[in-house]
Amino acid sequence: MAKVTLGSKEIEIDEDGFIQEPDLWDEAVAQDLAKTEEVAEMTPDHWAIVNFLRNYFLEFGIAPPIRMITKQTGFDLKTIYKLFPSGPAKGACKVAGLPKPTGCV
Amino acid sequence: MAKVTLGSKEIEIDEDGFIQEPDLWDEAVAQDLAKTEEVAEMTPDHWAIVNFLRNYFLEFGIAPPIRMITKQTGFDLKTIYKLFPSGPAKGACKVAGLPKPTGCV
Amino acid sequence: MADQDTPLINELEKGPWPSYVKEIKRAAKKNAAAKDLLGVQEQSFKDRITHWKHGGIVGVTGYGGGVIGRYVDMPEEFPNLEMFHTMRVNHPSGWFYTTEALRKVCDIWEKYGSGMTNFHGSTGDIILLGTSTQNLQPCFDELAENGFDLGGSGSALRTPSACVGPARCEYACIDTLDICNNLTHEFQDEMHRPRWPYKFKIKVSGCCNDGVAAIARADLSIIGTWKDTLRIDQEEVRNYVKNGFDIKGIVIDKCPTKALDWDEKKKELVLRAEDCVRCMHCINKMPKALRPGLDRGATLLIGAKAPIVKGAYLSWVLVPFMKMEPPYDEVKTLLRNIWEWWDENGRTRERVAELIERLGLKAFLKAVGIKPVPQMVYKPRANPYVFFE
Amino acid sequence: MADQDTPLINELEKGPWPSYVKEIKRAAKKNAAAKDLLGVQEQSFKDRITHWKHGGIVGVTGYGGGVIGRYVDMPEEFPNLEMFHTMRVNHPSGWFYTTEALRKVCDIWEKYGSGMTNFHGSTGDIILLGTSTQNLQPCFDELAENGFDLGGSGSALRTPSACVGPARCEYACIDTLDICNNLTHEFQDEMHRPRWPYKFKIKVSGCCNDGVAAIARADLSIIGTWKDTLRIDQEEVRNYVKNGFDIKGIVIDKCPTKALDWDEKKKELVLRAEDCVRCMHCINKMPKALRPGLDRGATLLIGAKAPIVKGAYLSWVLVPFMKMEPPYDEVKTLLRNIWEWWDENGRTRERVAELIERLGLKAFLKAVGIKPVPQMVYKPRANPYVFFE
Amino acid sequence: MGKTDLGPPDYRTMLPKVIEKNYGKWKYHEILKPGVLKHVSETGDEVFTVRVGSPRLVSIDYIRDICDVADKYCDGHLRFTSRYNIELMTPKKENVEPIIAAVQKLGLPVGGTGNAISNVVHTQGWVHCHSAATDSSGLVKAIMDELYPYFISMKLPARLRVALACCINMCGAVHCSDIAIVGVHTKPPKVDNSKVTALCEIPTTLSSCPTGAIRKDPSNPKSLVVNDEKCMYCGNCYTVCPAMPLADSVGDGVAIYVGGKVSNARTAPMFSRLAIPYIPNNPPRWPEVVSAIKNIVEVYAKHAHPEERMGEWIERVGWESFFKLTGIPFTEYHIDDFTHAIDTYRTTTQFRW
Amino acid sequence: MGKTDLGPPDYRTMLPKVIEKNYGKWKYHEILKPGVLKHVSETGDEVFTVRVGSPRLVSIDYIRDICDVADKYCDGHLRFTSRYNIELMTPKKENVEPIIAAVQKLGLPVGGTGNAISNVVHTQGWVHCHSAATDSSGLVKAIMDELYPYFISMKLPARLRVALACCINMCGAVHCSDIAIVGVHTKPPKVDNSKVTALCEIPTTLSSCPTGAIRKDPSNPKSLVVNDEKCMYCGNCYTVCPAMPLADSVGDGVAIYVGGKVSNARTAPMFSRLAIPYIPNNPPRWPEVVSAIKNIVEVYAKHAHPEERMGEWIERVGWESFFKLTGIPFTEYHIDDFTHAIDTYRTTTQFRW
Ligand code: SRM
Ligand code: SRM
Ligand code: SRM
Ligand code: SRM
Ligand code: SF4
Ligand code: SF4
Ligand code: SF4
Ligand code: SF4
Ligand code: SF4
Ligand code: SF4
Ligand code: SF4
Ligand code: SF4
Repeated sequence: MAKVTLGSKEIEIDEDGFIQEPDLWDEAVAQDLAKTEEVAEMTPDHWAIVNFLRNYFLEFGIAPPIRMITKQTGFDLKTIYKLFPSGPAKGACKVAGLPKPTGCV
Repeated sequence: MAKVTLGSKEIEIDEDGFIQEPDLWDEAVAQDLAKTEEVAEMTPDHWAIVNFLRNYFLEFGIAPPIRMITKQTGFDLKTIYKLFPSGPAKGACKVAGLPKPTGCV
Repeated sequence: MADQDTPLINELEKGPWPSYVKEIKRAAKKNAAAKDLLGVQEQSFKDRITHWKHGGIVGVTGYGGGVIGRYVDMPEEFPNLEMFHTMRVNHPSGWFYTTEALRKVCDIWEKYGSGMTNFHGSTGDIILLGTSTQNLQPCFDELAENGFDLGGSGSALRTPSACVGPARCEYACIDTLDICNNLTHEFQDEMHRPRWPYKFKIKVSGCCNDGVAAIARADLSIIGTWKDTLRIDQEEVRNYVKNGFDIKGIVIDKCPTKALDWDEKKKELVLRAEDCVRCMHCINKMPKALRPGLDRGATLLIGAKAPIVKGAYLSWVLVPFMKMEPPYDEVKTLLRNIWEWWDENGRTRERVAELIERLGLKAFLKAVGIKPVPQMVYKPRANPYVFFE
Repeated sequence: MADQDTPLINELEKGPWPSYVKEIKRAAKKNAAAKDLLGVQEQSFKDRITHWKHGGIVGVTGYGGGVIGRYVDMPEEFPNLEMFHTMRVNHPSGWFYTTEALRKVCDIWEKYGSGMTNFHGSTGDIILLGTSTQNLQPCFDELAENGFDLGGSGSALRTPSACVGPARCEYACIDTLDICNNLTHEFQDEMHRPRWPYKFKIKVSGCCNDGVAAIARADLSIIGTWKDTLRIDQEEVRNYVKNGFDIKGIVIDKCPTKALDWDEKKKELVLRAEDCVRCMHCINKMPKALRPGLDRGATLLIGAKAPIVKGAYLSWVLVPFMKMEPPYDEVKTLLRNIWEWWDENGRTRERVAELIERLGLKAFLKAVGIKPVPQMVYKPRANPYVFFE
Repeated sequence: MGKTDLGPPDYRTMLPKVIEKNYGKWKYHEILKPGVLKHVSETGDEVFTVRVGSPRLVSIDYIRDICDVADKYCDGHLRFTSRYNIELMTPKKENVEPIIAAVQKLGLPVGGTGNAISNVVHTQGWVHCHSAATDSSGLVKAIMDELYPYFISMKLPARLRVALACCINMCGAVHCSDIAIVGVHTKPPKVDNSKVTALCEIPTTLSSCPTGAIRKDPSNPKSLVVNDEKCMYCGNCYTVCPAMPLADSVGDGVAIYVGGKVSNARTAPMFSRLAIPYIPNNPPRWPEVVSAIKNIVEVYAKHAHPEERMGEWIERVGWESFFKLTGIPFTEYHIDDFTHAIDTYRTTTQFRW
Repeated sequence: MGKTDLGPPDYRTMLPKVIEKNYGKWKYHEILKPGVLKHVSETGDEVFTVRVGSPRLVSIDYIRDICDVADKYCDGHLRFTSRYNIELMTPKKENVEPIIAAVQKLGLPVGGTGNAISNVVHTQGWVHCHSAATDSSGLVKAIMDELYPYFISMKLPARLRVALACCINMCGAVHCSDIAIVGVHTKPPKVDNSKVTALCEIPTTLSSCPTGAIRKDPSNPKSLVVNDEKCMYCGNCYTVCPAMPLADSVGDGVAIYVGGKVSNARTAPMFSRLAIPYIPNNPPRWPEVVSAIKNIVEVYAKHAHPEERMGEWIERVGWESFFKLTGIPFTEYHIDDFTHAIDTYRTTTQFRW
């Protein structure tokens, strides 16, 4: 797998661009990841979603179900796709440094 | 339910003669209970069984299965009936101060 | 207990079906406990609730079962029911009696018990209904003097039972009475001294009409069958048809495998023997003309029980065919193997079928040394979840 | 990849059935990825193992699905397969095409993909097999320009499909194509933006012959049926019989409920209409003489799926009869109710049937507002474990 | 200590002579009339059997009465059937009518053979069991008074087996009967925590519950709580723990299941299935239960084909027709929600309207 | 960002004229010969359909070839069936033979109608899927080369549907096919713990296992262990966790299930059931699999009644006869031991020897 520079760090990513070294994730990394997902700028709304995803994952070890994201963040799915055009799984989870979702999200 | 004197204590028993105040059980109580179950004298073999029953109950909260008793005490069922003519459930468990068995033993 | 004290149950003296209330009243004339039984029955009818307390462990010396302990919950009102235990007395196979033997039981029960009985309990025992703890031993001793013994209760082998079989039934493919009697005598220890995770029942039917409902309520069912072809007396078949018997509607169309045809020209019943699954139906409907085959034995099935805890089970085929000849060693060995595995692996109050379901039929078959055959199942697995070795 | 490099798969160019290997070779002439595909296929045949890596999340802007990401595990050997994603393109209902539309798809795929396709995937999509991450968006955009859109993947509504129905089948009791098309358009958001615990499939068959195998693999099956009586043209029945058709063996005897008789005297087919369960069999065998009734609608069934995780499920009856007329509001409301309950209660990767099994059909029916009717079950419960309210 | 492990008396000592002689040699039988069988042996011998209905719960004097009849006409032998009926056997045809007269004098019915309703297999009820949610002998008497005509005749399409259990432990083949009456509780157990420690094994009690409704009280390790939502009143906890009674004078009643069978004739054995989920106890005659059963029997008698058992008839016409024809309402309670529920769901478009 | 949520093209724009005109008005059909249908409308119109076998995995040039034929004879319209066959439709009877000639020239067979083996519903296999335990297109080709005579004729007792899935995810109606071929693993997953943390959600992975075979490694919270005893190689863990591959060049192979159906004609839909638990992969032609299938088809063809599907035949003669007639050994693997296993056990004495 390839190493790329994200948030001024060398980080390994997989073919889909998900980081493989979760411990290296920080806001700067997120900001760089966001660019790969058509997010020009990380607004507070973006952060709200990313932080929710990340905290949920750290607590439960899994990505939250979509319903949970919309309920907890207050953004409906349409808005989430506006914020992350590649969607919550490919877009938001990647930015949040989560493992590549398989089932949910 | 009736109160009777067992091991010089007043202890409540049920109709079947099982003690209702397990905390009051001691060796003297056991010896008196044994008399009600056709056990003339509590020999070491009797005690081996009674102690096994009691310890098992204290540890697991249930009376041990018969197979466990024979395996652990080394007495086969025939011998147990010789020692406790009314059998492990009615006889030995009663002497050991256990709750009246419903399923097992 | 005077008549006017039991207005509700008195209602049940009326009507064409014989009245158990009358029976209690008859017993009540001689016995105080029976008299109180009238009262407690009336009380329950009034309160719409049982007045018996939970359980009781009482018994006779040397046995761990055979007696169901029982105490009333209103001992002040019904002092003669303070203790009201039942004794389960093992019936002779097929429930045949001499009047002499029966009268003996009655006399003993008059002496030691309430005078009320069930002929029989639904497992098949003579149920002597209601006696005191003190009376248990002398009653038992006197029964034993007269050739009767107790049946099973608790986590033990229960009283096996058998249909009337060869004694008075032309369908019997095995000697149900002898099998039942032989096994009962062989396993006295297993019956009288509970030792297993739970109860175990054996029932024996001479054919798959299953007159003791084994397949629905025995952990091991022994059911007579045959390996060759059912016998047809064509002359008698013709007689049936001649007499207006609707052979097509009643027999041909109802054969589960369409193994039969009526050849109108030859006036013959045609049987495709390989398709006959020995369901007995055609024989049942034409007993003068059709009979089971001659190469006889039993199908053994395992696992029936009532719904507690995982829902009821019907028995399923364990051994499609076993010859049944005294001393029945093959079935005895099988039983011992089953018990050994069940006792070793079963949880408290887990019937053998539940254990098999939990650990898998495969493991069970291996443990008791039986090869898998398709007769054991309706169909093979549909799921792809195979554990390969 | 020269011919001598693929001795194993070359074997599959032989034989009467058309060869996919020949097809890959055709594509390989124009496309490097297709060429490498030959190589990786040969490699797998040699190694007896797949050479594709697990999963991949790639897609097009605004969608959460429709593309299956795929990477080869030997990128050095097969550099053109480093990325080899498939695009699922939603087919027009009934899989009808103009050659113009098809050629357009081919041209686009020639430009952006490997030139290999599946016509169709087993859910019903056009599967465009093999392209790179970069090509996804332009390929999609050009498809959209030409009237094609992506189908479903992931935890979303999957591409609904329908049998040929009224377009070319006399049995169709509902307008399968219109229903499929209408629902697909209605639920674009649910298809393209995964949001549920797991996938959800809808399939529509015009009659219970079930030409899209809905009952076996759709979470919601919509299957045409009728409420009145099937129509019989006795004249045509007689023609069949006259021409030697074995009406008894092929039709009468095979009716599942024995609802039919052949009146040899009157030369008439007799139907006990109340016994007909509309299985289609007699109609299938005598299409010129028999036809479905005229009071038509659909039976809705719920729950089919493949074995992961709890074993496969067949659908079961949810609504015995629903009229099916545009705009199909009743079924749309029902779908929304189902999804709402499932989404609220389902665990990750729990199909709707599994959830219903876990929480009970009773709870489900209450949630979606459907009254229990006996048509939903083969039989009532046998166990006594009733939760009373 | 007296004799033990004697086993039951040897049946061979109990057999009438004609039976002993023709043991295993029977050739065929006929039903001469309701309650009277004739079995013919290969030896040419015949035995006539008079089948006599019995209330099962009887006094010893009743047994003596029967013995008198057997002494007079049956050489001092008799038997009971697996459904509690008495069978009086004689090789002498001329004894048949006197036997019938004698038992009828005792108030006992002759019948139960062939396509009849035989005796009701049943249980203890309020006469002896702590677990009973309804009475047994009383309810059976009420039912059999009504079904009596079907006992003494053979006018049903096929035999019809009725069984009754006073709680869902289902002592008897209740779960596989044409008509099964089952005592049911409908309220969760009321835990008497003062008795739990002395009377109950806590782990056994916890694991006894099929739905996992019982938990330890977190605040008191020696006591138990029941989650009423999860309880379906099976009483299994009460069986192992006397401190959890669930009998209730208002909540207890009766459920009716139908369509079971045991024989393998024609069709495989079948479970009885829920027809009526609940009818409150109404002693002494449970009129609602009795009339519900009568209705089911009559609808069956009217619609079934000859030689078709209740369950076979229902399977042929479909359960939807059963509910339609009997007028019994179909409710959410009829839909299974226990372990294998999913197998009862109808995975086909085949059904009747 | 271009257009989204356009939805599929409207089918109405795709229909041939004769179809448009007679939409919903079809009256009856006939099968003129294998692969050729004639549908007659109430308007009197007719449409002829030539059904053409297809390997499904095709190049765009193949599609273009077909389009050429459709342009020439079918006014530029065609369709595909739900089993991947191509249907070329024309109102002109005289076009039928030319169409047949044209597709045969392309090397494509005409058939798959009526009592035939139609195209095999199948999946990706080694051509595209990470999960495959066998190949799909390759194995299907090997099978159809052998079953070809049954595609181009209608000589079977009834239609026979073959389906293949390359793993037990069973993409396709494999679980309800007359003959189903399923790729199976027979070795537990090999956990790559170095990748677990980066690639997998641990809780999802743990709960993915139907048998509870996966535990956290007590010594290392970020890694997983599989209890090999409890694993039945379903691959569900691998689906959610790429670090648990279970493909194995020696252990992977094929199982054969039989007797499923989907239609509600005569009998309710049925699951396919295990006939042969395991045959190792043997590309390129899987001779053992092919001959096993051939054997099953031939035994079925010989013994089934007319219009009897595979599963209907087996249910009629009994599975014991199926194993006897096909000579396939019955093993412990055939006996179900999953959740509803008990419902497959034979609760009757009815069986054949
Ligand atoms: C006496 C008894 C055996 C015993 O050891 O006690 C017995 C005796 C006979 N049975 Fe039975 N059966 C007896 C209990 C049973 C049972 C068990 C039960 O009822 O609990 C069954 C299974 C019932 C069920 O399926 O639920 C049973 C199912 C049959 C059948 C099958 C009926 C069917 O078609 O399903 C037959 C055959 C027939 O009569 O057509 C049968 C036939 C017979 C025959 C005709 C056998 C014979 O040739 O002698 C006997 C006279 C039957 C009659 O009543 O017309 N016997 N028979 C039992 C009488 C019980 C009673 O008092 O009513
Ligand atoms: C007396 C009898 C009913 C009767 O009136 O005929 C009876 C009475 C009791 N049965 Fe039973 N069973 C009786 C035959 C049956 C049968 C029928 C049979 O054996 O053919 C069954 C169904 C078959 C089976 O074994 O599954 C039966 C299934 C039960 C069960 C449920 C067992 C299960 O696995 O589902 C229980 C509950 C238990 O074991 O804790 C039970 C428990 C009881 C207890 C001991 C009550 C209890 O929970 O401790 C009852 C004592 C009543 C009393 O006060 O006298 N009884 N019980 C039957 C025994 C008489 C005899 O020995 O002849
Ligand atoms: C074209 C197609 C619909 C479509 O939208 O694509 C179709 C078309 C017809 N089917 Fe079908 N069925 C089609 C898939 C199916 C399927 C689904 C499947 O195979 O996956 C089934 C369910 C199969 C199963 O049960 O496993 C199916 C079960 C039937 C049946 C019921 C057969 C039975 O007795 O079980 C009939 C009735 C008959 O032919 O007797 C039927 C009848 C027909 C008729 C005769 C309907 C008509 O009047 O036009 C059509 C010609 C049948 C023929 O091939 O002889 N069709 N039909 C499908 C062709 C698939 C193919 O290429 O082979
Ligand atoms: C492409 C296709 C097979 C084909 O070659 O035709 C396919 C391919 C995959 N299916 Fe499927 N499924 C395809 C139709 C089906 C069907 C049939 C259907 O939809 O009618 C089923 C059975 C019905 C069902 O949904 O249950 C099916 C049941 C599964 C399952 C098991 C789901 C279950 O609940 O049991 C999985 C596993 C999963 O979801 O994780 C799965 C997963 C997959 C994945 C995504 C593999 C995975 O684990 O991530 C496969 C991608 C293969 C690849 O590399 O391209 N696929 N899958 C089919 C979709 C094409 C299309 O859109 O037209
Ligand atoms: S089960 Fe068979 S052998 Fe036994 S009595 Fe009934 S019919 Fe006769
Ligand atoms: S015994 Fe049953 S299966 Fe055999 S021929 Fe007679 S009716 Fe048919
Ligand atoms: S499912 Fe019915 S309506 Fe649809 S194509 Fe098949 S036969 Fe015709
Ligand atoms: S459609 Fe089926 S059920 Fe109805 S009459 Fe025809 S064959 Fe019988
Ligand atoms: S059915 Fe229940 S209440 Fe009746 S005797 Fe058996 S255990 Fe007691
Ligand atoms: S009655 Fe049954 S369900 Fe209710 S708590 Fe007791 S064991 Fe559980
Ligand atoms: S069946 Fe399995 S291996 Fe084949 S395509 Fe579907 S998921 Fe992939
Ligand atoms: S392959 Fe299946 S059974 Fe084995 S560990 Fe994975 S999920 Fe569990």
